[in-house]
Amino acid sequence: MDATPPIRILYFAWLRERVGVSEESVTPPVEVATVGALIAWLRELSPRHAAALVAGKTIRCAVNQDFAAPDTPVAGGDEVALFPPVTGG
Amino acid sequence: MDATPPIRILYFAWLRERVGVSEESVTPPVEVATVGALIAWLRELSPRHAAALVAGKTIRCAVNQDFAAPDTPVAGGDEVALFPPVTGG
Amino acid sequence: MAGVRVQRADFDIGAETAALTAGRADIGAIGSFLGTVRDIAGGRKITAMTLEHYPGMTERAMGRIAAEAEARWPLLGCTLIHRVGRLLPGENIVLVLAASPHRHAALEATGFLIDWLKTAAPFWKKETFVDGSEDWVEAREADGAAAARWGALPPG
Amino acid sequence: MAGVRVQRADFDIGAETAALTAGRADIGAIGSFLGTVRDIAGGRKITAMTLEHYPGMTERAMGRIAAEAEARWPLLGCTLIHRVGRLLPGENIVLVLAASPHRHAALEATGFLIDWLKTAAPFWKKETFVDGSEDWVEAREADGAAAARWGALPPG
Repeated sequence: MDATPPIRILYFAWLRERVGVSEESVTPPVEVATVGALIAWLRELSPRHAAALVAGKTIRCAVNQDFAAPDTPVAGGDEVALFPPVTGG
Repeated sequence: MDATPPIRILYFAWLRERVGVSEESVTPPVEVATVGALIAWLRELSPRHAAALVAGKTIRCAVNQDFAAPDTPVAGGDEVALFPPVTGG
Repeated sequence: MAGVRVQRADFDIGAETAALTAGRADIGAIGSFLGTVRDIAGGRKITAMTLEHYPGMTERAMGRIAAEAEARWPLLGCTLIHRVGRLLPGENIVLVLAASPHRHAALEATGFLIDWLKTAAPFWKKETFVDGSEDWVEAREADGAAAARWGALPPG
Repeated sequence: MAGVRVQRADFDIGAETAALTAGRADIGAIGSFLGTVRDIAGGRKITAMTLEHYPGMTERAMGRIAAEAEARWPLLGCTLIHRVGRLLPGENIVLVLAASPHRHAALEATGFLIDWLKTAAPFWKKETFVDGSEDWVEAREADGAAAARWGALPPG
């Protein structure tokens, strides 16, 4: 059986600060197939992840550099970014 | 009897070109007491005035440097400017 | 607070922006409009544009337009510069700058200032065509309608 | 046609305007918006603003926003520059330029570009206060509403 490539996770702004890393590679079980499921799975990884991905705070997501929704599919090899609502300009 | 001071008339753009002068001082009879009456009186001054102040062409007016209407009063000592609709910017 | 100028000389948007914002950290947003001479008018190639104005009244009208913008929006300053004389295609004609803490105020005031500058300040444009003939530009209905969107200016 | 840049270095509105219009006599109208760091945020004095972004996605998002503006208005070019890193009060943050033959196209595109840049490009601002404390800026409801005025961006 071939190895599934990991998912690359990027964190920005206060999410990055709370998780404590700007980037990590994870290999969740295959049932974790959407953005929403991935966030729920990441929340269990460590207390820092739980604190960063706390329910009630608005978190935005991009999959492969496009804005994504909770039901957007994710799979091994994807680049998934998690961040607060943007505040540029 | 004191002399009434003249009205100073300024012409701009194609009105200036048609009249042939940019500025003149006139002393119409006292009955010429509005912008509309003044334009009608100026039209009779010369063929050049008649050609410039031809009916049907939109002419704008300012009295003492404020935009004016046909019924705006004019009197000796006033500065009256006649010009086409403005096209700046 | 408003800087209003009529001049033959060219201007520089960078220098004017720097002058408007120099030493200030309360602004946040500067909207601007820069008008330049197009080489085509009504489908015909032009070689020059000559701008005439009514000295004295022009500065008063521009000052009134600027004061009205400052009354309508929370501006921290604005700049209106309009050139006169003979200009070549590509040259600058007019510059409007509006500074505010808020971006929509800055951008709306910029639109207001240029719309009214086109319809309430005594400037006239004459175009010179490639064959040497000249024509005064006719006022456009659309410009009056654009200014009217903002409601009337108060009597001056 | 659009020039899109994310950079630490400052920019100059005069130089960017000159670059956008160089050698052209078909433009007529350049709208612009310049955003600068205000020294007050939510009533508190700030000493710095730090901008973070998502390299790669940011440039893509800015390119899409510019392309959408060029699809909606008859633009002859536009420029979007956004700074990142630590900025001081009064410093430039963002510049939008939109060039068109027509002034309303230039000004509306300018408004569209800055409204969408605020809501659809991955930048985040952190403010540093005089006591040394720091806070991430919260997204404003009003910014989402301002962008929504223009209708949705097509999916990217």
